[in-house]
Amino acid sequence: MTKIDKDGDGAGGQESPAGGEDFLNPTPMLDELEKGPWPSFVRGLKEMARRTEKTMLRGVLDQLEYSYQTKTGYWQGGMVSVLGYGGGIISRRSMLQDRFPEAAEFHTLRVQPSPGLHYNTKMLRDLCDSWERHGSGLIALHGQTGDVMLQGIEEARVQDCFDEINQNGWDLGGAGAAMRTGVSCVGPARCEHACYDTLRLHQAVLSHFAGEVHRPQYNYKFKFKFSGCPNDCSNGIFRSDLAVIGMWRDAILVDEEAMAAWISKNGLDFLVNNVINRCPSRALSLAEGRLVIDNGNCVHCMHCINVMTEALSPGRERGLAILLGGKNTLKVGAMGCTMIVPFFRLEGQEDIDRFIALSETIIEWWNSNGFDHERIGETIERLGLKQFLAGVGLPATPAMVSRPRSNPYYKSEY
Amino acid sequence: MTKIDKDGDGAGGQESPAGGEDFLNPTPMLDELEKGPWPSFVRGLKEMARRTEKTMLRGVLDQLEYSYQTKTGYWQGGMVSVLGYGGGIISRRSMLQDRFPEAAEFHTLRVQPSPGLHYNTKMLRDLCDSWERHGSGLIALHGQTGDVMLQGIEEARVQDCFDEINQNGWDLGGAGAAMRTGVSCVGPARCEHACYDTLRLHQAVLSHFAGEVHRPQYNYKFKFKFSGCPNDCSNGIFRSDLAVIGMWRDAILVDEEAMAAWISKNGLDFLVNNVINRCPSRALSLAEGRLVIDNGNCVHCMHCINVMTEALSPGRERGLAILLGGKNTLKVGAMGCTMIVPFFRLEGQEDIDRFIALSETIIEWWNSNGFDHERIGETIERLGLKQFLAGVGLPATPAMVSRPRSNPYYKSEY
Amino acid sequence: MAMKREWQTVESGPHDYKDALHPVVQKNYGKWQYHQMPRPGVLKHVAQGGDVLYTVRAGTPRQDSVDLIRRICDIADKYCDGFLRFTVRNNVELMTPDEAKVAAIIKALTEIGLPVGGVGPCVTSVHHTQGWLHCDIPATDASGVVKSIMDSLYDDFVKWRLPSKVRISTSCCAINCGGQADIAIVVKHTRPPRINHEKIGRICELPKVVARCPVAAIRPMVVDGRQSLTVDQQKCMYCGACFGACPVMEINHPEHSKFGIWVGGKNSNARSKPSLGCLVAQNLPNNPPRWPEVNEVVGRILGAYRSEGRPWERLGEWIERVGWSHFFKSTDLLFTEDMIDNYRHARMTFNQSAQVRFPQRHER
Amino acid sequence: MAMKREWQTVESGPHDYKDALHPVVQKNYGKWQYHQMPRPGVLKHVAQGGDVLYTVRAGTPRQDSVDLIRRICDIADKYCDGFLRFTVRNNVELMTPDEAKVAAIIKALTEIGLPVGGVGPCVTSVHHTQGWLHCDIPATDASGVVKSIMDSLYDDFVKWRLPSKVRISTSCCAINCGGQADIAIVVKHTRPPRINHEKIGRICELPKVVARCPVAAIRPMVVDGRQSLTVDQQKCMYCGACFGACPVMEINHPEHSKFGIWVGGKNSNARSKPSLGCLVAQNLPNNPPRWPEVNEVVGRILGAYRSEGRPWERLGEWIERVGWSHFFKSTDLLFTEDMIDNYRHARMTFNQSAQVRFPQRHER
Ligand code: SRM
Ligand code: SRM
Ligand code: SRM
Ligand code: SRM
Ligand code: SF4
Ligand code: SF4
Ligand code: SF4
Ligand code: SF4
Ligand code: SF4
Ligand code: SF4
Ligand code: SF4
Ligand code: SF4
Repeated sequence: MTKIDKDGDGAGGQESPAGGEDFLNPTPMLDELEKGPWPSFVRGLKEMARRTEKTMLRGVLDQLEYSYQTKTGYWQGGMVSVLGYGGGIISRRSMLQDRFPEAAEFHTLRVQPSPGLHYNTKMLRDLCDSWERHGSGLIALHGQTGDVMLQGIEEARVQDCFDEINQNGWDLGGAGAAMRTGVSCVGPARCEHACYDTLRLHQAVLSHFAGEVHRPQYNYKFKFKFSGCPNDCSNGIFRSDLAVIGMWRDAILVDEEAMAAWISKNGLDFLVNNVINRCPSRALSLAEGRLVIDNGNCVHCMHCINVMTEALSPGRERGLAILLGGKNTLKVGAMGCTMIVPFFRLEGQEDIDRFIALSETIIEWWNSNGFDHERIGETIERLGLKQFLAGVGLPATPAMVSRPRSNPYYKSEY
Repeated sequence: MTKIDKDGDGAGGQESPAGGEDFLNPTPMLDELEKGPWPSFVRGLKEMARRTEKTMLRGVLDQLEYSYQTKTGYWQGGMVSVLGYGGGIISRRSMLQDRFPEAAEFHTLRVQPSPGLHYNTKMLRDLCDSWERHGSGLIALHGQTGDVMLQGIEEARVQDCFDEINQNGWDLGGAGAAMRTGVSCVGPARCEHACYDTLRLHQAVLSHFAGEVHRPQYNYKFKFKFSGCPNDCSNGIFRSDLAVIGMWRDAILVDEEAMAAWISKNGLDFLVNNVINRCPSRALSLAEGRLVIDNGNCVHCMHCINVMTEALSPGRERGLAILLGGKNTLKVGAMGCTMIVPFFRLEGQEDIDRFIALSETIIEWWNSNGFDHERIGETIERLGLKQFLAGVGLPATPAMVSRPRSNPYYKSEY
Repeated sequence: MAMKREWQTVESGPHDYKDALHPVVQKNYGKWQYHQMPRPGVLKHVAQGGDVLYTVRAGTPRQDSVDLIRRICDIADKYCDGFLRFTVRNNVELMTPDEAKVAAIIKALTEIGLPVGGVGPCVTSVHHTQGWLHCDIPATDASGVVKSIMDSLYDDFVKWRLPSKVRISTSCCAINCGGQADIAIVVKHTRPPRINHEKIGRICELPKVVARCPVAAIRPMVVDGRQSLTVDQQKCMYCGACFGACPVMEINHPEHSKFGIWVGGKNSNARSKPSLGCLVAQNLPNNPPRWPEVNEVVGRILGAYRSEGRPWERLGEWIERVGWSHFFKSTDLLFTEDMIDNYRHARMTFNQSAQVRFPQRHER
Repeated sequence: MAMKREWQTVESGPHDYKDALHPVVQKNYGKWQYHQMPRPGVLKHVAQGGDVLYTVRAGTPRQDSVDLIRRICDIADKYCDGFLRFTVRNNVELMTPDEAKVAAIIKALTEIGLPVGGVGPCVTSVHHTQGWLHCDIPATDASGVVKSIMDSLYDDFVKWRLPSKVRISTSCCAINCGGQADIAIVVKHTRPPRINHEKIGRICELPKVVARCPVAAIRPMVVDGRQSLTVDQQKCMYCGACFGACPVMEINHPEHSKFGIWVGGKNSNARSKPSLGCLVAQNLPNNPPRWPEVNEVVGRILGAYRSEGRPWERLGEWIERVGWSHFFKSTDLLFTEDMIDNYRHARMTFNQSAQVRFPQRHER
């Protein structure tokens, strides 16, 4: 096995079984990350490596230490898959196989989480057992797209591992030019602001698109994120192609009693300075020491409801807003989702079906009009929101823009 | 002479000397514009035509009537100039010379106004006399760039006309790819807000650039506008390439007495709702019924000073801000001038010289880096503000942007 | 002619202003303290030393006859010691330190047909352009449109009936020499330029014309042996830039021109930053001599602003406060997909947020 | 292998959540009324019917060992009826209707080394990415940066010492999988990709690679007879997009990578619209294993926000209120010309107004 950096301070050694020779090689730089109050991933890795004596973990630690020393990454991508699927696994092979043979393979299974990231211990224990059996034992909870990332397995073990967890109700998530894993906020399970059932919709939509998740066939990636209200706790607007944001369209519900209590507790100044004066559309005002809401001018930012959660809640007429085209930096620079459908009622199954049908129309438009490696937000920017709306049959409304155009450069009929 | 549209209701005829045959042809559509309370340019034209019996005016009225009937313009451009100059005259010849021989030529002299558009009656009377002698007698006060437009003269008369008005202190303004005529607000002559002498600077700058005004040699047009304060009464930000906006940088001056009087007169509610709550940077607040200003956070928008002109004035440390790159719609869509120099002291002649020197550096950079028919704002947008600043040797400051960049796409050294 | 000419041109630049200033202005130059608005059309400026100057402002046709200018001069000689000025919006201003003369000046101006007003929270004269009277690419006549509009808005000029200043501009092609304004009335050519292939080669520098197009719609083409150009009908959005480089790119057309109305343009830095006008009405007919359809829409917009705007709140600021959806509702204008920007920075105008308004029951 | 396999894949999608919900959650699903924050790290949700649910939140390394997950499960079994959840920011949440158990849960979590906090006006766990541990284009190691930062910000996680929520993200290349945040710590490759002309023709679809570049910096080229590509060193701004299409566009480099810090990113719609982070510090060294320079700058930014921010005011909102010039002054950071946008919509970030702040004497 490869030994490196003999002159390391061997901090890692300290945890070695007293007397006995340490299973791990010295990783002086990594060991620096065992210090300090925040939980250390290095300590976790080393502890597990020593217990399980998995050589893959040792090899990965060695290569990572080397990356720290040389400031370079040494993984290269490839293709690894399970029967019938084309994605869901990020293949990693070491570029330094001769130097770190134990790190030769380190593939990752992206596993779809349960909506809202809710678990019972049995689900997780079974998953841990399967993963310790077939893989490295290293799990990311969760990846930024929401996947449970089972990190570190050899290609030979992949199918068996998948079959085992699949029998426990787990399925792979997305990778490549495919529908991606979704994220939903905790929603109605534990949040008073939820305007629709984020968990149910997440489950329904991602199950419907399971085939597109497993077999890449899009121009590029497509992500759903489900937030129960405009606080957007799932970061849908900047981090998904289609953000589903809870919305209401009648008046904010006011509990007068709770309101009075809140005001006497927090004081009038706090009400004026931190609630009324922070309303983005100045829809709040003060009248005889009470808060008055001009609901027609409320832009549903959530602020007053957030601050006075005991006294205020979203109205009774609840549903969701659909925003489209968010993504991060690559190529064109980050862009946020654009408001496309301000209010969509979501109560029964038929509403869910309507939602899915609309999503499909949108994705079909993108697939037939977009370029390779072009996110839908880029396609809309290139072809124009007008062309998109015509393509999917949605009406243009002022809600879609912060202001109408300020240049005359469009084609009128003649 | 050409007679048209016999079936016109001959409204024009009404003013004809009783009995006698009217000097003018019927212009039924134009005559509609003699009705109504607002002063009518048609009435003015017809009256003058009848008095002077200038056939050019009759021809122009005939062609204009025809334009109203056919919804088309019939002037074409060309080149007309005076000795030693290459611009300042907009040449117009009729496309319908056979039909409207009297309208064959209708050239316009763009004459630079006196700064602040101040006149004495002798200046104007002399100008009117010269213009009636050599031209049509039609004068626009003023063109959008600020010129006195002497509209309607034959090429043969142009030089004599110019020589005559030039002897009275008038000079031509700009046209084409040249320095253009400047506009300055009334400024210190009659406005309490003026932070620098707009008239003096206008006169100094445009006199300095007289050669560039008369002999087009730039990539495209370049316009100065001079406003004494951020109210920008000369529309510099959207309508000039270099907007000179009066600015102060110490505290707003407060006349406590006048303030008290103002408040008791207008009431506290008005103060709160229309002054304090309208401050864009929330630099205003209320303390024991008095207005308090956080000058460090004031963005110099002028609003509170505008509303409470008796009580508030710009500070003592006055000067100007230089903004660059404004223009209207053509090609790229309208853009506003960008803040380039937030504060520039302007007291003595040497400050004026410094200002002119900086202007020349800026224009030189544009002429050597810009494309044909590219305004300086377009050049800066194409090459980057960074390149511009380096080119003219100005420091980058946060005042130039509404926010720093949000994408990583720039070249760092390596 | 150059022969028998003995005058040597003096490149003097702007006419000197020193002797154009009224004595009271000279004395208090830079020493003004504050101003008041005693009545519509009248300003009262008070200097630090206590001197006072009254200004009476009146509208003009802008396209003035020497006769009109001389009449104005008569008034200035009679009441203003021979001094006067014009504003950047084509209004004339007559100034006197003597309060007693104000009424006389107003009377005299009214007698020569000039309306007194335009000061303070009201409509003032319209920034306008040349049109059929003089320009070479106009799709309409600016002066006529202005006359028609101001006849309707006469009361809004001479009285205070609005929340704040309202600036109107009108332009006779999309180039918009009239500039940004609270309400900008701009006509637009609505079909691509047509090319006379026989003339173009002789008259224009073809590469320059090609380079002029912002959307690269112009390509070189040979037509029966002659070098010429062709315009991609799909790309061209009728900006007219090529016509400026070459008059053979015939953009003028008797049928294909329409009016658009743009609101919320603002040049001042007061409160909100300067802002561009936004398209709220389009495809209005180009209908001389009175353009009733355009006139009617302008009236509706002013009406809504009149009833909902707050003191000092400019038209665009009012819309920002109540929201664009509400604006279209209360003006009964139609928001169309063409009002969604699709040009260079379109993305920056999209509503990239969940912030949205909904009319409430009683409003629906 | 597929032969002796009898299990038939079920394309079930997300794991069913029904039996993952605590009974109290099931009962009050969609019926929650309000919440309170009894103490740092703890949430108290009250249902319409009066039921109460306490949530204890704790930070994790995210890169978890099965050992750690099992320990967490032990606690969930002991105190939470066998239920738990994770947050979108890699924190674990243990819930119980029984107030008495809250202290025990906190104790148990602390014992296994997990800090309780991240709720309310404080720093919460960092959105981070893969880095050297797993990705193929990382310029640094995300987990290591996060560990170093959070060691310094530990008190800001477990205590309430800030005006409002502070979200931090860190990413190991400019692609920024970590997303927008109040403070985004993003490393960037700082030189163009280098090409192995022998390999590229064999491994990559050259036209696809050319098409991938946003600034058209890649051109086809023949190198000793082989089809290859060349990168225009002037145009390329090291975005790494081409590497995604072709691993031979070697963007990784031991020397040429630097950290930048972006502030004011915001995803929520509360008060201000969602906003992108803006660059306020650049060219910070990529200095493992502890990245002290990056750490120090983050501390300075938080410090200034801590002392000047107002309740509920997010970091970017604070800066909008006081102005960017003031931000650079109070954080002692240097504004450089590279912080002026020069990309697609740069113009829209220019200050197209005369609105500007000046430090006053006492502040200068
Ligand atoms: C694993 C993960 C980071 C993490 O540690 O959590 C990740 C890792 C990678 N991302 Fe990402 N992205 C991850 C979430 C994101 C997010 C955040 C999100 O989804 O909310 C974004 C920003 C939002 C967005 O979609 O734009 C994101 C934007 C990108 C991009 C840029 C996409 C764009 O259009 O701007 C790329 C580049 C590409 O797709 O070519 C990318 C590409 C990659 C690749 C596949 C790079 C590559 O081609 O090898 C990385 C694989 C790393 C690895 O070895 O696993 N990743 N990536 C996240 C997925 C885990 C999961 O499935 O849960
Ligand atoms: C005379 C003139 C300057 C000149 O050199 O000609 C002028 C004169 C004054 N302006 Fe102005 N402004 C003049 C054109 C402008 C323009 C440009 C334009 O109209 O084309 C603007 C920018 C308009 C815009 O934003 O689009 C302008 C924006 C202001 C403002 C800011 C208004 C706002 O709240 O946005 C003020 C402040 C105020 O009203 O007190 C102002 C204030 C003033 C004051 C009160 C300054 C003073 O104390 O004397 C003057 C009388 C105000 C009035 O007319 O109600 N002036 N003012 C111009 C008269 C135009 C006219 O005939 O109506
Ligand atoms: C006369 C005038 C309108 C008026 O009736 O007042 C005018 C008239 C013309 N403008 Fe203008 N512009 C006039 C002020 C403006 C303004 C307003 C200003 O200067 O404050 C603008 C917007 C600000 C700006 O500079 O962008 C303006 C933006 C243009 C443009 C577009 C420039 C651009 O980069 O967007 C053009 C097109 C061009 O230059 O090729 C243009 C071109 C023209 C031409 C020369 C069209 C042509 O090529 O024949 C027009 C000549 C009409 C004629 O027959 O006299 N005119 N033009 C104004 C000049 C009178 C004067 O000298 O005082
Ligand atoms: C648990 C979680 C949702 C989930 O499904 O996992 C969650 C839960 C709550 N969020 Fe959130 N938010 C969660 C991520 C987010 C995110 C996304 C993120 O952090 O990546 C955002 C957007 C952040 C941003 O703008 O960049 C987010 C923006 C908010 C806001 C708006 C804050 C603001 O003023 O801008 C509120 C309102 C509030 O604080 O009361 C909020 C409020 C809440 C409330 C109070 C809702 C409720 O009544 O239960 C929950 C506890 C707040 C707290 O943690 O202080 N939540 N919340 C996430 C916890 C993350 C963590 O572990 O720290
Ligand atoms: S997004 Fe809204 S509903 Fe969902 S958890 Fe956040 S606050 Fe609650
Ligand atoms: S939710 Fe936001 S916009 Fe609506 S009233 Fe409350 S603070 Fe104002
Ligand atoms: S710009 Fe300022 S100084 Fe000039 S006239 Fe207008 S308000 Fe007065
Ligand atoms: S001038 Fe404008 S920014 Fe300054 S304090 Fe007055 S209102 Fe506020
Ligand atoms: S707006 Fe167009 S048509 Fe009118 S004057 Fe200007 S350039 Fe000529
Ligand atoms: S009108 Fe404008 S868009 Fe059309 S061809 Fe000419 S320059 Fe190009
Ligand atoms: S940020 Fe870049 S390096 Fe890090 S995981 Fe994402 S793609 Fe890989
Ligand atoms: S790194 Fe980006 S900019 Fe440079 S060549 Fe590759 S794709 Fe083009």
